[in-house]
Amino acid sequence: MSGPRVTRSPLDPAVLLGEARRDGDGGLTLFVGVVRDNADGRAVEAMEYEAYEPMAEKEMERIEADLSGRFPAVRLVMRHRIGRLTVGEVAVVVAASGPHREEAFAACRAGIEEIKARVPVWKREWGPDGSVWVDPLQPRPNPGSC
Amino acid sequence: MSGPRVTRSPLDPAVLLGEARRDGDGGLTLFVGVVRDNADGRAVEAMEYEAYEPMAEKEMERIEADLSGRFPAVRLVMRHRIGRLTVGEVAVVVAASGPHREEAFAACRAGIEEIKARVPVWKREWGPDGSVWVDPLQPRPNPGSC
Amino acid sequence: MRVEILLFASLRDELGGTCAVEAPESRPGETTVGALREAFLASCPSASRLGKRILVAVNEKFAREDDLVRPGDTVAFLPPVAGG
Amino acid sequence: MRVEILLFASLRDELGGTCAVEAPESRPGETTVGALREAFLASCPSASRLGKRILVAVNEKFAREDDLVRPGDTVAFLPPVAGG
Repeated sequence: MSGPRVTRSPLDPAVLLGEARRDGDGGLTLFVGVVRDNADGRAVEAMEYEAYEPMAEKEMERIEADLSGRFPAVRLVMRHRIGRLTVGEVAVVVAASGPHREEAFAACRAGIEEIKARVPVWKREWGPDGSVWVDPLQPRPNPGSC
Repeated sequence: MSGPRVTRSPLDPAVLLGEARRDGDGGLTLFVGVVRDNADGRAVEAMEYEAYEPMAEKEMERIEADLSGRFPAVRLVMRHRIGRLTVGEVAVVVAASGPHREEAFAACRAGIEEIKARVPVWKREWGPDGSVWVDPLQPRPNPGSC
Repeated sequence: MRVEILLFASLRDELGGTCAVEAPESRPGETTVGALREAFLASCPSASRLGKRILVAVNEKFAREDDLVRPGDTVAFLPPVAGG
Repeated sequence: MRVEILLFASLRDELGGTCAVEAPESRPGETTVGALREAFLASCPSASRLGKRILVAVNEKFAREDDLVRPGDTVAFLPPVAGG
């Protein structure tokens, strides 16, 4: 697998999906989390992602190991970008490739859920009125990213 | 939306995902069905897809209309390729883009299920021993595509 | 009533791209999908392995057994679909 | 026992990138994650809004309240994660 899982470089979902695929695979699924232009009705101009980098890298690896136990037929490729991202830029990619679509969908969904639950990454939302750290447990019916 | 939904031209999943995305979207999901190198333990060299083209095009449109009723926040872009495809080539793409990942995943999954259930497309599996039409209801624990 | 039917995939391989079927009329100039299917299966025994699994489209939409078919309608007999 | 703690995101904005905490030892040269958290919250009242929601990592793995911390361990206090 090429490169670090947590990176400041732009992510290319198509390339990552290609890395996940093997010739025995028929079902490929992809989740792409991108920066939205609004949150809770507030305009969003950019999101600034910060990570505890060495731990985030290891936690991504641990998630992959856990999920390859749960979905042994699936190959997962996961990346999280950090730094300042503007609207439409890709923050996170989970590519899952397997012989059949059921397990590819399940692994892809589990991948993004685990990333959001476990990987030490935080985001600061930038809008016309300045910036605020996103708290995932605060009642925000409409957060600014996926 | 650019071009017909049922086409002999190669499909580019990344382009279709880009067509689905709007600036208010944070969760993008993609399903890509590709030709596998085996089916039921038989080697597969190519799959030949045939469609009842005008009806398949309309059925894809009807699925999109149905699903935009079920998932009003999601934009779906769906394509099915026909003709002779070799291992690793993309046969079908469902791109779903929405504000949040839950509905994007659900719409993407529903999209491929509806395509497989309703769109008049058939595939003939080519291997070293000749070709056979794939019958989706025959007991085939390991069919040659998604 | 004589109806020209479009065939696809394995049915087309076996029987050609079209096939003319003579079906009894329920009323003058009118038959049903079910009557067409029966007449088709009777005249093309090799299609009987699919039987009720053959999907029927009238004017490029899936049709039910009691849907009517009139002259000028486009009728197609489809093996179980297998896209994706 | 004095432990240097790494801070991230909102905690780092408020308190800087690191913060030294003096925690009682359970045995000589040994304290617990829970004791560190209590000492941290007592010495940095502005962090109390997060309280038990602060995640603690020891040597780059999430730790539980009764996990031990020894000299040389890398300890980090993390606000609730918000990736994706």
